[in-house]
Amino acid sequence: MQNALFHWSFAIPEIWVLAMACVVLLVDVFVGERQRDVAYVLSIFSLLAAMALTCSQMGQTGFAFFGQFHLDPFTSIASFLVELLSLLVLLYSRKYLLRRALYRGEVFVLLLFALLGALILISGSNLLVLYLGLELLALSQYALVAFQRGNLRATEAGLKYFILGALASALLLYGMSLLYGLTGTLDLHQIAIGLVNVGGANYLLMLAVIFLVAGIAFKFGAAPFHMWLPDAYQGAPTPVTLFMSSVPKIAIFALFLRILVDGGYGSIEIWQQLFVALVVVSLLIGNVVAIAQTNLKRMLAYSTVGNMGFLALGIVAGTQNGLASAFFYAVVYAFMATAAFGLIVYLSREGFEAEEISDLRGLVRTRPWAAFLLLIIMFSLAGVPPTIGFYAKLAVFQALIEAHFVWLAVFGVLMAVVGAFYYLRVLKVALFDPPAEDLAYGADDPLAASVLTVNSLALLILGIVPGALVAFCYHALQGVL
Amino acid sequence: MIPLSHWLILGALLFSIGVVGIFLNRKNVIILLMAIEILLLAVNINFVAFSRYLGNLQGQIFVFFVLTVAAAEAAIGLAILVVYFRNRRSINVEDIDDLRG
Amino acid sequence: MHSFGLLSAAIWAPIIGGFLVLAVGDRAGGNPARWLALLVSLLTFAITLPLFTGFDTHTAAMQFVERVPWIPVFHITYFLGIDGISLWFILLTSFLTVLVVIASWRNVPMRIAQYLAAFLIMDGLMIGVFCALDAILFYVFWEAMLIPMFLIIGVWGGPRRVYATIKFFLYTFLGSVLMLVAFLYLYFHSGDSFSLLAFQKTPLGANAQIWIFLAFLIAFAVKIPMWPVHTWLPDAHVEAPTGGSVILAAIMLKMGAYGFLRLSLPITPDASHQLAWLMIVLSLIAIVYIALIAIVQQDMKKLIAYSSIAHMGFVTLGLFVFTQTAIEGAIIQMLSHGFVSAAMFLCVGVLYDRMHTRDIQAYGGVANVMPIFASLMMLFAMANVGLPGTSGFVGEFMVVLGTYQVHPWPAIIAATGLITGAGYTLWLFKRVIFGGIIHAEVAALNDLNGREILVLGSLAVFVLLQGVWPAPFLDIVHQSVAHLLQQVATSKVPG
Amino acid sequence: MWIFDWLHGLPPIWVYLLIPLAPLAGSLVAGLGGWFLRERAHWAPIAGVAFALYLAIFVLLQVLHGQTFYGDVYTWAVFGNLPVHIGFDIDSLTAVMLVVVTFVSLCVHVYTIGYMHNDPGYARFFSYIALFTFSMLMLVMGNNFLQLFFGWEAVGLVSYLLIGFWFTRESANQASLKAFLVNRVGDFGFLIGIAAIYHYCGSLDYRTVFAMVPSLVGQTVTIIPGHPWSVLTWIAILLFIGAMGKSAQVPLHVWLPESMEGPTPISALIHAATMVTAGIFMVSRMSPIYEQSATALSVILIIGAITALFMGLIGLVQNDIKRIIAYSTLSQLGYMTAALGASAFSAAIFHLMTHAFFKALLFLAAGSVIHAMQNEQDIRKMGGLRAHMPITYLTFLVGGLALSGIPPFAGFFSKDLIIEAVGESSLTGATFAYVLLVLGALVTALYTFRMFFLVFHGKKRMDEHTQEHLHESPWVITGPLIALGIPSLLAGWFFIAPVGLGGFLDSSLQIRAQWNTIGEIAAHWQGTGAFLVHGLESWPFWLAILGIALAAWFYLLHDGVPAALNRLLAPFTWVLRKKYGFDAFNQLVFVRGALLFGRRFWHWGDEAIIDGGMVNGSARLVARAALSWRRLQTGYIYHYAFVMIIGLVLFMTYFMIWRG
Repeated sequence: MQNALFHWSFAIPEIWVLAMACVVLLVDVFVGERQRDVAYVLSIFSLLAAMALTCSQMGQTGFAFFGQFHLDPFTSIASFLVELLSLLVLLYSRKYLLRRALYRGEVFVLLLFALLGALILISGSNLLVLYLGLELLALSQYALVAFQRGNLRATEAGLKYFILGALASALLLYGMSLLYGLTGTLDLHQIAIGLVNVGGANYLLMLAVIFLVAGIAFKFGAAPFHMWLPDAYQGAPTPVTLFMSSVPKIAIFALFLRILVDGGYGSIEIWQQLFVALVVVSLLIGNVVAIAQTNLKRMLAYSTVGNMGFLALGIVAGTQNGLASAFFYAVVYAFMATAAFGLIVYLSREGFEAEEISDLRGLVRTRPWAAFLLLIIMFSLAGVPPTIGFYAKLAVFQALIEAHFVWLAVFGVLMAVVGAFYYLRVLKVALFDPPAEDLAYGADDPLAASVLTVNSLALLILGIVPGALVAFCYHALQGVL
Repeated sequence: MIPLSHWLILGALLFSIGVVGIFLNRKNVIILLMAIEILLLAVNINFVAFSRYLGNLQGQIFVFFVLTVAAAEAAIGLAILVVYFRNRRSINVEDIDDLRG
Repeated sequence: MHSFGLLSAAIWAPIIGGFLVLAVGDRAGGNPARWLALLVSLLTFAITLPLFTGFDTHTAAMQFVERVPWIPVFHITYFLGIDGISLWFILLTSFLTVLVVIASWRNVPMRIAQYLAAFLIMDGLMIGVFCALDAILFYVFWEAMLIPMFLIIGVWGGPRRVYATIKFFLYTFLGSVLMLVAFLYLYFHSGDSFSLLAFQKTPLGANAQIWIFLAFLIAFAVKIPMWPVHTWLPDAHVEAPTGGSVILAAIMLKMGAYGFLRLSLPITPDASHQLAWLMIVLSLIAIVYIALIAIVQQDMKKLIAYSSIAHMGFVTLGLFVFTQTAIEGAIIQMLSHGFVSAAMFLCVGVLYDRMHTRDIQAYGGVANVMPIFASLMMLFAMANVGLPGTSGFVGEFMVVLGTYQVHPWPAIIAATGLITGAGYTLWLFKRVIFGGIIHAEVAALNDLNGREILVLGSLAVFVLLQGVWPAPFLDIVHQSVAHLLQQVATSKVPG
Repeated sequence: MWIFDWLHGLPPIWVYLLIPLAPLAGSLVAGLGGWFLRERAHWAPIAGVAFALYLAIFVLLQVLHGQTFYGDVYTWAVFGNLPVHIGFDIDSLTAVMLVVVTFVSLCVHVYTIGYMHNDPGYARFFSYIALFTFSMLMLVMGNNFLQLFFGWEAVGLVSYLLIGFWFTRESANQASLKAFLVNRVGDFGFLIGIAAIYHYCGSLDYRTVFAMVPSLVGQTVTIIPGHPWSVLTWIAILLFIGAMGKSAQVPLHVWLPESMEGPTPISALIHAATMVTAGIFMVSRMSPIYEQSATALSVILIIGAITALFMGLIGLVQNDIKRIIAYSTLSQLGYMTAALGASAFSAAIFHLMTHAFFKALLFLAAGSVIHAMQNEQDIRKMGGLRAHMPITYLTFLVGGLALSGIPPFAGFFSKDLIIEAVGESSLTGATFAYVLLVLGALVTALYTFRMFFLVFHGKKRMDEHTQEHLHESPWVITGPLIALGIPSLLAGWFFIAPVGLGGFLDSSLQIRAQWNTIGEIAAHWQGTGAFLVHGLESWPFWLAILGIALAAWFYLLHDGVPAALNRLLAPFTWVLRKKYGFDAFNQLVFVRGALLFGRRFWHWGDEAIIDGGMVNGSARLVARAALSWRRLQTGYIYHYAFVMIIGLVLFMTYFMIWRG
């Protein structure tokens, strides 16, 4: 590899985020309890700037840090999206955090670090770098989940997430070690070359891929490696759930893309079959068990499991289109999840999390606009046109059929129907049931409300004119194979 | 010289012990943290062994990072455990079932 | 390929109008919303009229075509166009929406603006279904339509509305997702195009055709609905508010049959022939079995709902005997059923508004106090029975004639619908309209007001017009049906 | 003639169009303007019908001069490539029907003014009967099967509306529903018949179809595998099923007696004179088809004969004046049908015509009686009305004699001609039919005069109140009686030669030489007088005389005899009172059967199997899966980890096996 240069300019957004995380940490130490807004605004500013920096890199390609760092269209686009999603998280959660005395600098710092982890995952081109990015993301998330220290559920969720997450990291790491052993390198592009000699039928390679896939599946939340996910989602403070359901999905897709496509495409025969199994189980567990839920966050968690099944359908296809569709799905899902959890954040107030499905009773009477947005979000999650959720499903099914997995596509669409049921149930409660007198939603929060409005309407408007977003996401995966 | 496969088997055994430790232990969360350490160490053995046999230092570098991360992980794990204990007054694994279903 | 935009206007005007109505909201007692909705629906109807006047009956080609790229990555285009088969349904849709807006003027208990907006949006979406020539665009409209209907039944429906609307949604959703799979499969065999016209030209192996046909069948059979996937309809109708029932019966049911015409027959002609027996059997079951069920209903709406299923049995029968008379008969039957079922549901709505019950036994002797209503309803009942001189006759007559040409027995069995249809309709009529007044509430009923007369009267005009002189209705469809038959007759199995 | 002069200037098609449209216009005016016109609502319909009669006579005269017409008015629709028109076929058959229909209709219209006076539905009634006239005219004037079917069903509709005219009466509603449904059964066959014609001839136009008939001879159709039938027989029988419904032939006759629930003018117009004869008209019109099928003719002959005798027998045990006449109508329709079977189409039409006059007369006279009796219809509660209602009495007598076939009244000629023709017929079953028809003559006279004597002679059996109010009806009622009495008396005498024996109708009919029964009779024809004399020598006449004599003996001279006979023949009369069990059978099998199957299909098929099993069942299955799978999520970390490891191990196992 000829890039003996550092090319550190390729990593400017990452460096910026790291620097700003430190700055926010420092500033937060020095400003008083009253001026928390400083840290908040600073965080927002750093995210905006990071987005601008990422934008400025669009179109450039190349390697940096001796091939450990990779800049290509995917990197820029995915980085931009995770920065945008992080920004949304911040915008949604200000009031929420304020009301629960969580409006503290550490939260922003942790968030920025998690974002940094995600960015590194997206850009990394070396097993070690990817591992570090993954751990940075994961460790920040463990802390965020358990951040509400006095809350039993939040700490329990943190504990579970931590232990199982560590287990998953270990599985992934074990797979990496085998991959290293097989190819003698940590560099993904050299691994790809090395695998040509190894051949697809190697025992160790199989073992390596199984462990890698298990680790990735855990991070995605695909069944049967999903067990942590409902508990963590439900227990975590809603803004954290909001973060967990959006940013990491794109980052983990990047992890998958780097390890198993950039590096391990030679083993596609192996991981394709593994993903078929993951898809089937995820779709079944996610969509079916969600029906039995009464807690909205938990239901959305199972819905995540189901949606990861749909996402994995694109991966199963394994083609250029398949991977692009999976990425598109991840992006769309991230924005849908942001809107869904954002709505919960918006409706909650101190001492009332608005997280039971029954808490939405008669929403259309008390908060008609929120109910309308909920309608869009739910139909988008269910994959009903003309919302963007439909095109995401369309894309993966299209790729799947192109790859001749018709039976899997049929199974997938049937599961989509099962899934539609629990989204409809939420709508039924919100739109058809009479409101309960004892419900009072949070006082009006113009910031969250406007963000929610933009976020949700985007789901609809992008559904009517999806061409650009589709092209954007497909462009990212151009030439990945 | 000890053949590579022995090292790998050792790593695999250690890894299995770690895994088994996680799901057989029903008493104390601290033991879980230890199991996680064992898992990471098992992986480290793999890396080091490969590194040695491949004549390639990258694996050993990786091990350093893993050790560092493991330390950070342990720190965060213990921190979470402490706040959990404050809330629940117990670190019995069988008591951690408030979230389920 | 001119891009005049008339079809786009017809689709988007009501949708945008619907959002405007939503924005206006219920202020000033809902009156601004009502007038705006009426204006929008009239405007839409006015937009669709030039489609009729400018229609060229001498060609089977698509007219008023619009085609622009929409999602270039997926090769999905915004591709609209109509032929003789779709034209009438577009007009029917825009016309009935006007009527629904007028009919809903005073009898919606709450949130009138949202109610009307839902209908306007649905209006645009339904028109979209009938003129979409891109499979995905078709699917988008097809599915999107469910959302307003889901809300209409769920929010403004009767006591079991939640069960009914979720059942409706899931049933139809289940049906249509498989259609999507078939579309995607076809996409890869038609040279990466979602154009329905390209699908129609794509050669397909015999097995593939069977599978695609079955996928389409599930989608359309649910929508029509055909036995045995019909059970959502009675529930949906019973619980839906009047306007919802009208649109459901008059237009949504037609979409299934339209799907057969536009998709199943031309895309999978060999499978259509091969499985025609199945379709005929299912149609006949609908005609016989469902009619018997209709007889014993105690709920007026349920009875009419079952009667709709039986009438749609004639449509599917007509489609799958592959004679021009039968297919044209099926189309005419659909159109007629659009008028008649709308009118019947509006009639029930008239009674329901006054008495708040649909139980047949709560009525009796309505003719004594509502003579105008009784006369109009008699006309519609007779059209429902298929009396010559009303629209209901033409389609059934043509279907029976066309069916007999190829399969005498099915024609004979279908013709029993003549008897059973008269049985349930007139028995209903006898119990509700005729007889002495038993219930005091009935004695206090007021006859139709001007608004109701306007709505029912305009439907009556069409019912009679189509019965007395169906020629203009048929002239529009001849070329398209002939073209369709030609497509169906040509095998697409390669080699 | 001068009063027609201006019509010669009009294009013929206009004249033909105006015939049905005039009553339609009258109907619309009365129907739509009824709320405003009220007691004046009758003018428009009467004017319309009168105008139609006037035009009908004009058309008849034209036809007599050889000016027929066959052409289209407008294209109703194009089926594929086949245009279907609305058009007219004006020939002698049509012309006769036009005059009969409009004449009877006009009489009934006028009569209605008096009869329905003070009824709240006055305008509605006029609207209906004018609409009926329109429909009937469309039926007889059509030149294609579509229009025939239109008229066919439209008269059925109006019949339904009029039977149920007094819609507050449960029995009327029941009867109207029954009438419509039974007619629909006939129409079902009719529709299939039309479909078969469309299939084999590729057209619905009379002339085209008739021209195709010779090429269909010898073709077969296999409806039931292994039994090829002649196409023409198949078509002919299907069409006849329609005629059986409309013209109330066994077993589709059950609706006609109950149709008497309608107002009397309707019974006269629709259920005696015109609508019920549509079947007879239709078969005559289709003579080119029927003549090609001996099987069909035999079926028609036998069914007609059975109806003629056995329905007459029921008339013997009825006590409702209108029902007796209704059963007599059934019986007379049987005669006409039998005539059709014997290929004596002209005799059938001739009887149709005379029957229209005298049966309308009888009904209207009965209506007059009922009116006078304050709506009492039971003849056991009447008696001795002769003194109070002389005009009604006389006209009723004329009608009764005509019905019984006593020369020189109209019925004699037509009925005798039919019996003779059947006697001449060589078809299978002709002898059997002949015997039934001859016996029928006795029965006819017996029930007619039983009714006549019980109503007009003997003791007054009504209550005081009614007795006080007995009076002759006003002129609007008696006028039509007289107007109908004249043709009942004279029509036979004048028309047997031209109408009955062919001549005039020949151009409309096609009869095959081998069973040209009327031709045989015409060959021996020596004039009306000779026919009269011949009639006096034949069985039917003497049986009719015997019938009248028996009736006089039973009901005038020896009151005790009927009761004694009743006891003696108890099983026989029980069967008659039960009307051979048709109603019970229909009720049990068809009505109960349909309801039973409907409920079973609904509750078991739809609710239990489809909804309960498939739809909600799968939903329940999913829900159950959701609840049980949910329990896997125990909340314990070790279980979670265990599941992950299980997944991992399964992956590994799978690959072990997969690799070998």
